Amino acid sequence: MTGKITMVAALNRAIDEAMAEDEGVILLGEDVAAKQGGGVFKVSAGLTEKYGEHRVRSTPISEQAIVGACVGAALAGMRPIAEIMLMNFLTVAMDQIVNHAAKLRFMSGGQTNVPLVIRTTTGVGVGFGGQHSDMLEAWFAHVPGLTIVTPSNPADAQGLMRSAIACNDPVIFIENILCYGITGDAPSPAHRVPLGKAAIAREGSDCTIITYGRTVLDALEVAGQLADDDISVEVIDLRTIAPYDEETVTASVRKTGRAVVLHEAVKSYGTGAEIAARLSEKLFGELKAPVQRIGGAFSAVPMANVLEQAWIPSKDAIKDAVRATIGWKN
Amino acid sequence: MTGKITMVAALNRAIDEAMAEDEGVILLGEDVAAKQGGGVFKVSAGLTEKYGEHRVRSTPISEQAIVGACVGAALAGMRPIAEIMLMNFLTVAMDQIVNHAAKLRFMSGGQTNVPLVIRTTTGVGVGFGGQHSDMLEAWFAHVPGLTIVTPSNPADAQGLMRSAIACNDPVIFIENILCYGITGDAPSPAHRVPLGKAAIAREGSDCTIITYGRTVLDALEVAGQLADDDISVEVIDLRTIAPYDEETVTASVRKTGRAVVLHEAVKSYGTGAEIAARLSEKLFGELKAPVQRIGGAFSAVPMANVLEQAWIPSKDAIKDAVRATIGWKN
Amino acid sequence: MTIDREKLLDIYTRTMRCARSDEKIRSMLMGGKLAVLYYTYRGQELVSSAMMAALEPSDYLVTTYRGQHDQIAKGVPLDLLYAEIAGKVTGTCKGKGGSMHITHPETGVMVTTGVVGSGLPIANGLALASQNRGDGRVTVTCFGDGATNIGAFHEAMNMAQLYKLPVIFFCQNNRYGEHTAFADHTNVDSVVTRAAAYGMKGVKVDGNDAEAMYTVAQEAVDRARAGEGPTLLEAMCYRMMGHFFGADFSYMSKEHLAEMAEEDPLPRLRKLMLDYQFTEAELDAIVAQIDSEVDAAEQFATDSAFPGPEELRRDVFEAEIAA
Amino acid sequence: MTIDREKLLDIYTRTMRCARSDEKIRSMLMGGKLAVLYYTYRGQELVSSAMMAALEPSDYLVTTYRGQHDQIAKGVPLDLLYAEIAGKVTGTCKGKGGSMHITHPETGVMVTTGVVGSGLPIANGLALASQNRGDGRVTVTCFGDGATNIGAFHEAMNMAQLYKLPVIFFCQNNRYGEHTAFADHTNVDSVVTRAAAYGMKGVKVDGNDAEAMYTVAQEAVDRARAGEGPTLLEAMCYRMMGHFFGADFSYMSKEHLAEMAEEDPLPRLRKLMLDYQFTEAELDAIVAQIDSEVDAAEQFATDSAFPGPEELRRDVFEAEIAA
Ligand SMILES: Cc1ncc(C[n+]2csc(CCOP(=O)(O)OP(=O)(O)O)c2C)c(N)n1
Ligand SMILES: Cc1ncc(C[n+]2csc(CCOP(=O)(O)OP(=O)(O)O)c2C)c(N)n1
Ligand SMILES: [Mg+2]
Ligand SMILES: [Mg+2]
Repeated sequence: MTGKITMVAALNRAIDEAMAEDEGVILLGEDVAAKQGGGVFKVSAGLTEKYGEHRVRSTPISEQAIVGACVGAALAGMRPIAEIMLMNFLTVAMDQIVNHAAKLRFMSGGQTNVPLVIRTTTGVGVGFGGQHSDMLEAWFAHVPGLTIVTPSNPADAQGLMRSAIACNDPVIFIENILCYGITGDAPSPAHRVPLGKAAIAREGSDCTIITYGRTVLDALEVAGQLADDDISVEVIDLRTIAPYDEETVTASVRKTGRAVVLHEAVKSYGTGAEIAARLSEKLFGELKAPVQRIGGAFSAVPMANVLEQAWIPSKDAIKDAVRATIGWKN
Repeated sequence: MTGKITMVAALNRAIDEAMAEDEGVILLGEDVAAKQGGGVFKVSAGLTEKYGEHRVRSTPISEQAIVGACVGAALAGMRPIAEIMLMNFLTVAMDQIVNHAAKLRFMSGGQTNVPLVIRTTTGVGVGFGGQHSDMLEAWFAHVPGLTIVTPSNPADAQGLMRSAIACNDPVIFIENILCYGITGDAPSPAHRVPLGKAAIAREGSDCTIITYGRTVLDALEVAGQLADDDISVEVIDLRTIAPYDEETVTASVRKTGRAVVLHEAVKSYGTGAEIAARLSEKLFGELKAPVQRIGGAFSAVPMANVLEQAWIPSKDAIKDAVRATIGWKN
Repeated sequence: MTIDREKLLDIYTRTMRCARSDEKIRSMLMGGKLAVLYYTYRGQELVSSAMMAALEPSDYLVTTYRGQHDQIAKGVPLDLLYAEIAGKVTGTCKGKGGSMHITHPETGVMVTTGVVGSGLPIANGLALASQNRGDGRVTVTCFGDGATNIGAFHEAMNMAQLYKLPVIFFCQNNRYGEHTAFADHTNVDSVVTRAAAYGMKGVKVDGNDAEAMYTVAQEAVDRARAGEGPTLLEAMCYRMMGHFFGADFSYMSKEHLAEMAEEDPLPRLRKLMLDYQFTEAELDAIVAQIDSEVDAAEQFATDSAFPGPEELRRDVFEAEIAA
Repeated sequence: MTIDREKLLDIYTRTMRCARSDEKIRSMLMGGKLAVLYYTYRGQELVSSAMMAALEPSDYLVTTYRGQHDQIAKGVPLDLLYAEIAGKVTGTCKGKGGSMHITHPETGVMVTTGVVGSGLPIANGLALASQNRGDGRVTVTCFGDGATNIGAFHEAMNMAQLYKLPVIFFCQNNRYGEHTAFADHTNVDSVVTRAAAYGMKGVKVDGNDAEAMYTVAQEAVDRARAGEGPTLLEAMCYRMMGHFFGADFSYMSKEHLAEMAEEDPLPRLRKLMLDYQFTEAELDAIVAQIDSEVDAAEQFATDSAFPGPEELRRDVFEAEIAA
């Protein structure tokens, strides 16, 4: 398989191939089956035709029942994939995710486990407003037992999805709506991206930008622009948001001596706080400048486009943060 | 009003006095009314008798309906108090809290607001196990529009509760089960503790411990013990967990040059990460040692008492962290 | 002639305001004058107008992303509404809410939620406030057929009946929840069968029959106001377009589309008006009047300014956040 | 004699194992040999035993904090159970779960949840796995009357019926949810009325009538196994003590307490056994046998070691977390 592929197609292919290999892989979600059009974002297009309505189940609007059913099927040894249309709707299913999926292996003393993938979409800049745009990964990162991943390109989407489905513990798989259309090289079916491994999206020596998902693209663009001013930026794409690849991150910042942590989620109490806190502790005395954090504004996501754009971390803000670390004087 | 009072009595008094002053103050929750015994922890004992069943309403086991009804009543200008028996049960009401209570003022452009207090209890060390002991304050701190408070003594409990009820925005009021029995001086009915103001629970010059809730007591005990070794520890009781009193915290750490952030919640991605990240950035070059963080173990809370005790941040760990900041050499 | 002639005229006027407004917004979207997410309510104009015609201005309304008709029928000024949809600072919510989150307390529109089912528990709270205060207000909460399968519906219904709250659960059963037909999301043949599970009064009605729709709406309002408790009202109607403006609806069968065309409430209502001896001229005059209002609202929205970035620091808390 | 004599003996044996076990645990708590949170099921021994007697060992069970009788009746070995309750490393869950979270896949006990209502959606998933695999298993999920007002109940019931899942929603209606009497948490007079809201079969039974209870349980199991779909089974019983061991229950009326004493399932079952021509001697022998098992289990739990701190790093993920 060569040529180009979109992220939607890559996700569809990963799920398709996993379903072909293992009867235990099933899909539950609102409108995911053929009769309902194969998912609002078409990620499950064509799968009902191949695997039948028992393995690709459209559900009522009942997120607790969707996630709960997937937890139960996982306990029985299947590998269910739950599609929760938008991340904000996870708020009605938190009990199943946090009190059950994440904890049952531990609370059962390892007798049971929950090989479940919860796919969900979100993203700021789509014009969906306050109740349809939140990035809540920090909540899940705080819950022992959960693994949170998000791809920034089609190849990673395919490789991470295969690894997530193969994982014997629950994985929250976040898909940014604005990345669905991105095209990239189509990997082979054998392609896998291991959970917990970050990628160095661009090498550099002066400052490290640590980010994930859509903002990886912003970071790469900024890095390219700063290169013209002879500022060499290294960009790390975490891919697995939590538990994150601390080894790769720490090594990079030890090398550059400077770090900017970037995410779309609200800055305060976001995942960037944990990363910045660990870097500041581990590299105390080695850092050439304080770790800079960039994230969404401290408000709900507004609907008006001009406000929404003002809410999102801007490329200028990223650029300024990198320059701030480099120009730092105590 | 002088003499001693327990935290339960202080909370009951605060709610009682607020209800006496304002008809709009109402209470909804499971078993809160007289017929059901005035609440499992008796915080609402005696209130039905005084204010009637329309103002003290026992509810079905329906947390979404409880919080939702309080959101609606608040929109209509009342000052409802929702009692959610244990913090883990907030997981079934997250949509109402996060997508609605926290955001409606913003999404309505300030036309409406939600003067709501959500009281909930939790705490590790009670023997309640994996689904009844979580400290989830970091989730709420990440949500713009919410204020999170927790008292460490009866006087603060009374003063914070009055301020929370008077607040025109939603407040999450966390009560630690192990603190309910604590006795302290009974403040006057006029006593108020402003939201957003931390307390210096003990003054010191060598290291600052920043904490809240039950662990304030541990920190004070450790500070007392370290004083014998001529280590002078300042203890800050945040009282308002978020948005926290950054001014007081930063000033204290600027003075001592050393900081330990302590909470019962899981350490990773806890509120301590945000505090440590801000201190490390703001006081870069001024800190004499890296900020130390102490929190719960990275697992669900186990039921076996020996394991639960091993899960909780120990006083020795606190002591070691303080000593580590003082003995720090690069 | 089963309902008062003046009331029917009122319903007609509300209905046409909804209808002409929807056409206007869709034409703006089509013409590129607007680029926002919009959930057209084409086919549901009448059910909502008849319901709102049974309410007082001070009564409360809680609706959904697909609630523009509910808001218009309840009385939200078109200019403020359009400005909000366009994300202008002159909008009801300063552009922060948008079409999915209209709020306008002056006309009783307290919440418009984008989360399926979440309006029902909130409606209980508004009704509870009225019950405690004895202010005589009634709260109506609108939702769709798909929403009846989510937990919040169940919890809210049970609590409302337990407390005998003055609330009306107004289900606009348009036969689809996004791409899923009613028969594919539940095993019962109507929503109203669920009322019995709470000991609640349930009423099902052909929502496109203006007389029947208004009659059951008024009964439910009267019961609530008299302290006799909540009603689950299921108004049968059709979602005559895709889930949101521009969305494909190829998943709808030819039979369904044909049946739907038959059931268009607008021609049916117009015919009823004539039966009630209103003249074509009278009806046209009303529509002409509405159209000028609609045009003025478009102008207002177009001319208005966008909110500035400082709005990100306002309305998060009561006190503005420092820059 | 409406049920098979051997089956009744089976039910009696399960019931007495539940009963004697509960007495033992309570005596250990009373005597200070145990200091843990324990939700006694006194009064509910029979409903559960009759249900489990209708199941195969391989069938799945999902229950609640108050599910020790369900687990015992399903076959969980007493020694492993007691060790778990006592927080010992030899317990079913290495002491990590405790009484509220017993899991024992060998006997089909897949989840014991402490969150009201949360077991129902999970049970659907186990049943869905069986449906897809055609393994013929039936899943039973136990819950209380209070749980029928929470959203998860509603969503799970609707989905189970929509998919015709082989699951039984087994409501042990003990008339109270914590301190709240049934009539104070809903406006319907029985849980079973809710089945119709999903088009589901609903059956209500006097759970303390062993013959009736077993008969309806077996019917529900047969239906599920035959692919005819789920059943909501409401077994009327009493919670004969406080919400948890040691909890005050002064909120229960004298009338209720008297009625409850009348309805104790144990003497009633013993009498039925005699009607079925079992001798006092036979019955006593069974109890004696159970008591020795119970004593051995106590000994095992007492002699077992506590888990070490390394267990905090195990079972969080598949791979142990490094120290
Ligand atoms: C909790 C939740 N889940 C899913 C969605 C996505 N969603 C938006 S509208 C909709 C369909 C709702 O159908 P219905 O209740 O019939 O209302 P209608 O759109 O037909 O007016 C869905 C699934 C949502 N907004 N909230
Ligand atoms: C979601 C949730 N809310 C509240 C509680 C606290 N709680 C534990 S048991 C219980 C009563 C449950 O009553 P019922 O369903 O009748 O079961 P029973 O205890 O009678 O067996 C409550 C409210 C909980 N565990 N979960
Ligand atoms: Mg619909
Ligand atoms: Mg009960």
